[in-house]
Amino acid sequence: MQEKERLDRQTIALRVAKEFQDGNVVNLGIGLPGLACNFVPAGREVLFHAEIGVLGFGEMTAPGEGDWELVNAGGQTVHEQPGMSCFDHAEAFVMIRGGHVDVSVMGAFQVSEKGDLANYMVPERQIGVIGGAMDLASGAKKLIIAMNHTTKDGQPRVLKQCTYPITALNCVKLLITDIAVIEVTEKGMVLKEVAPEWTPEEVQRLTEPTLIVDPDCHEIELM
Amino acid sequence: MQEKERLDRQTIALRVAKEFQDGNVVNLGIGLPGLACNFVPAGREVLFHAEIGVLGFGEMTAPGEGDWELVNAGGQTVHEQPGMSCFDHAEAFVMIRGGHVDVSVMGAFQVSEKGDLANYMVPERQIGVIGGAMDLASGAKKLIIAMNHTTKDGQPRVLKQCTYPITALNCVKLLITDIAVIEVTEKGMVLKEVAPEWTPEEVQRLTEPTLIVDPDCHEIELM
Amino acid sequence: MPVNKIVDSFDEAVADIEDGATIMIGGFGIVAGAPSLLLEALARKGSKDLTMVSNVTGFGKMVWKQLGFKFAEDPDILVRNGQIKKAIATAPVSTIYENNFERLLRAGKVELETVSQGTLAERIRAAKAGLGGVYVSVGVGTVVEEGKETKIIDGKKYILELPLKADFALIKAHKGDRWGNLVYRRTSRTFNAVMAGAATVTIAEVEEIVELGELDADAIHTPGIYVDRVVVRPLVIEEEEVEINAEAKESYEKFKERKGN
Amino acid sequence: MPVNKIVDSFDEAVADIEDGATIMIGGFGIVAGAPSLLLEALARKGSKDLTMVSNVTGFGKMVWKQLGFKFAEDPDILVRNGQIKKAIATAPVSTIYENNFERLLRAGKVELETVSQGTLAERIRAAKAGLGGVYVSVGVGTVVEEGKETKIIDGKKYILELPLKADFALIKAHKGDRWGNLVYRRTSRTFNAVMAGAATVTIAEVEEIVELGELDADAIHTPGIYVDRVVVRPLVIEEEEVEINAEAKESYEKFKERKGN
Repeated sequence: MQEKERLDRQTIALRVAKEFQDGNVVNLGIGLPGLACNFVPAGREVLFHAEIGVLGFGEMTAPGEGDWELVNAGGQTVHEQPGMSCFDHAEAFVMIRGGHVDVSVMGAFQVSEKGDLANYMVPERQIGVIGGAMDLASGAKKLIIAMNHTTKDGQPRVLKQCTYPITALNCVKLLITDIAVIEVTEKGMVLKEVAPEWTPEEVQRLTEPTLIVDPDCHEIELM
Repeated sequence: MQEKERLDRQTIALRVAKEFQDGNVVNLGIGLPGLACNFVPAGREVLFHAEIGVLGFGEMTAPGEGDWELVNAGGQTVHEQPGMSCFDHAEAFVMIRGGHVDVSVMGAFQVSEKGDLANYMVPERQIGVIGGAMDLASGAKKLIIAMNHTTKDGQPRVLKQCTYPITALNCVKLLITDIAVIEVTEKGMVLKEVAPEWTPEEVQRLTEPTLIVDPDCHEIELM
Repeated sequence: MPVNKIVDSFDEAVADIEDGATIMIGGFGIVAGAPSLLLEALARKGSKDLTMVSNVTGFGKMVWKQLGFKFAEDPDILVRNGQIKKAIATAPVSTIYENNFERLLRAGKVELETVSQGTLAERIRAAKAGLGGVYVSVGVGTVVEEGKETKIIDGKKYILELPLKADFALIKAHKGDRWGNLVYRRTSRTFNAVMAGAATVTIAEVEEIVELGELDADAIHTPGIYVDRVVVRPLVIEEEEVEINAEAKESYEKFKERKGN
Repeated sequence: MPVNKIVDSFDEAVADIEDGATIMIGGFGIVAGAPSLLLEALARKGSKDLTMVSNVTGFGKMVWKQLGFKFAEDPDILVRNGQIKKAIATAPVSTIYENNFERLLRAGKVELETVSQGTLAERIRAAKAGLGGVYVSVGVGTVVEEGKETKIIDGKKYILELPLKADFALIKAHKGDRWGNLVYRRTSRTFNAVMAGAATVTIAEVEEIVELGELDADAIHTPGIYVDRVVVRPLVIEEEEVEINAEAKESYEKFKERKGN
């Protein structure tokens, strides 16, 4: 049986960006989350934060162009825009740890039913890359995880309990994957949206915890 | 018996300033110490620090003139000079508490033989003005106290033990009064200089702890 | 919708500061750094039983005039107006005369917590930074240590100082924009920049509102993330007659003479 | 004598960094913020058994080229040179390939202490600020908590994090003057400004030395009090051929197409 098409990285980033509300301060993690700065819904003003020490930057520049002293957390050059401010690393984390950042978007290896996050170490590697992930996961008002729903060999990454080392406990609020949008609530994980042509049952089959299907569950809307 | 003449405030400040070495960062307290910024020995470059958030300012302006947003800790306007930097209050005290300030000059009510300092509260008043005194007394590499040697009614203020509430313990390194210069050492208080026409015996008579008279004890030199 | 933190009036800016609120007031005690017009608006509103966190409780007009400054309000306006229940300050009284706060304190009408200045700044920063507390050696062996936990770290004694958070921070800046980015001038930065973001709502009184982008990204002191409202001063604050303190004048003349030699 | 912190060469600037020293290295891992020429000088000097405090242990040339940057050295130069005994870092290895540090770590030739990024910044600041320690809730329930004191404050669990001080801090700034005042550009401020003053000796590599007074007092990021030596870069750092990463190119093209619609 041929599996149905999943969303690509750009499309996941597009869906993530839909979450950003007017005036939100949003920190975008390295990789896929970083792409979301390119897709702010028209008419909304969102302030992007990078822990390297910048708030209010614009879209990414073409690779190899741009000011090499104006980069996001992934080292990609971004455009300057009016209102932007720069600061040092301690200040960047005063903002994060102090709860001043509205939304943090990160990738993950695993997310548990309770919203525990594992994204800093693959156990086989034994060495982790903590970076700013622990600070962002505990500090941001709302943590959105953007990731592939399953591992390369098809195993679920949305689990009852994380088997990988934990980045932070009870922190994930919303999960946006290549096949679904899932909210983490006190009652459990609620399936809100599915990728085009996917059914809630198909998503459930690739998810370890039992999903509560929202009565209003619908196809992922991108605009 | 008519008492001998004592040094006036300006002259004490002049003597204090003689202590400042090339490149020293010096914090000057409110009142008499603040005057010392006017008397840096010719050819020396000294950086004055005020806990209000400025480093490297110049001499005081005439009262009522100057930039009312460029003041020392006593609220007196000072001249801007090249190299000056401004910062916030937390940073000002990172400098102080972190041991980055070379010399702090403060006034005092009492100083003990061991270098304990009492300068934030007269017991009869019951309410103290701590301000930055505790931070400066514990944080500066060298604390110089500039004060009158006795109270208005002639009682000693250099004591075996402070009777006033303590600002900080074992902090005073050098005492410059209107009649003497005294170093606080592990062996005790060493009398280094006396005011013109004063003898070590006369200074001792107005001082509670026994002074060790330095073999080289001489008249206060101002230049 | 473009983000716009600019509010139209000082009264609107302080309209939700209710009785019993904890407020931070920026500045050092020197008039240039005080959010004077926000304080006047809060005095007009008349909220009572406020807990006030500030470097000084206010010196009032007398001292400013003696220092030769143009006059503006400082925290004293709330004290003399009877709006303060408790003050947390480093210099609650004056060393040279009895201020309004001292009168009320002696009459048992206000409470006081005296804090060392660097510790006040660090406690406010701890609240802003989401820290649970910091260990400070300043104040060991003094009244400041009383009733607090201590700990020996690396052979040295420290006091545990807890974060200090407020409902509202009233601060003063030089320029601000619609995102709430702020810059300060010279020694007016002081507690203003520290308090920005340490309260649930931070309200900035500025001398000038500028277009987004006019402030250089590298030179912004307070990024807008910490600021909720920005309100602009009218161009000129009423100036009053200023008398120069006689002693200050004399001391300065003497200094000039000596330098002349 | 005028204060003059400017030293003539990079070799002179690092001449007293002896074997066994603890050094901080500024920047984020992104080449623009790294004190590249100080690192090269320290590699020439060859001091061994260094403990290195930095955000990353270094990515080396490959990654910089892929990101499309002009090349300059990062902490990797000390790692591949065998000068490091221990690293304290937040991102010690790469997520995409095996860097030099990982190879040495797997061979048991270096030690590692991994720290959360915000905590690293706060521990460095604590050393600079003379604090005994800070309580941080980041890392509770994770590997970071292991072996550390914890405390419940106001109902929430915190970890006691201790100050991190070094013998030398090697940092990079945009401009500096003879008092050691520094300014940084854009996202190159990062750990550079945090580390300045957190070591016994702070050495700043700058792109330009300016006259005293050219830097505006309100816009200086690191006041000279924190800086001991300033050394200037030659005007142009050698540029190498840059290959743009194919995936980055493709992703960007796709984004542009989509935006075009």
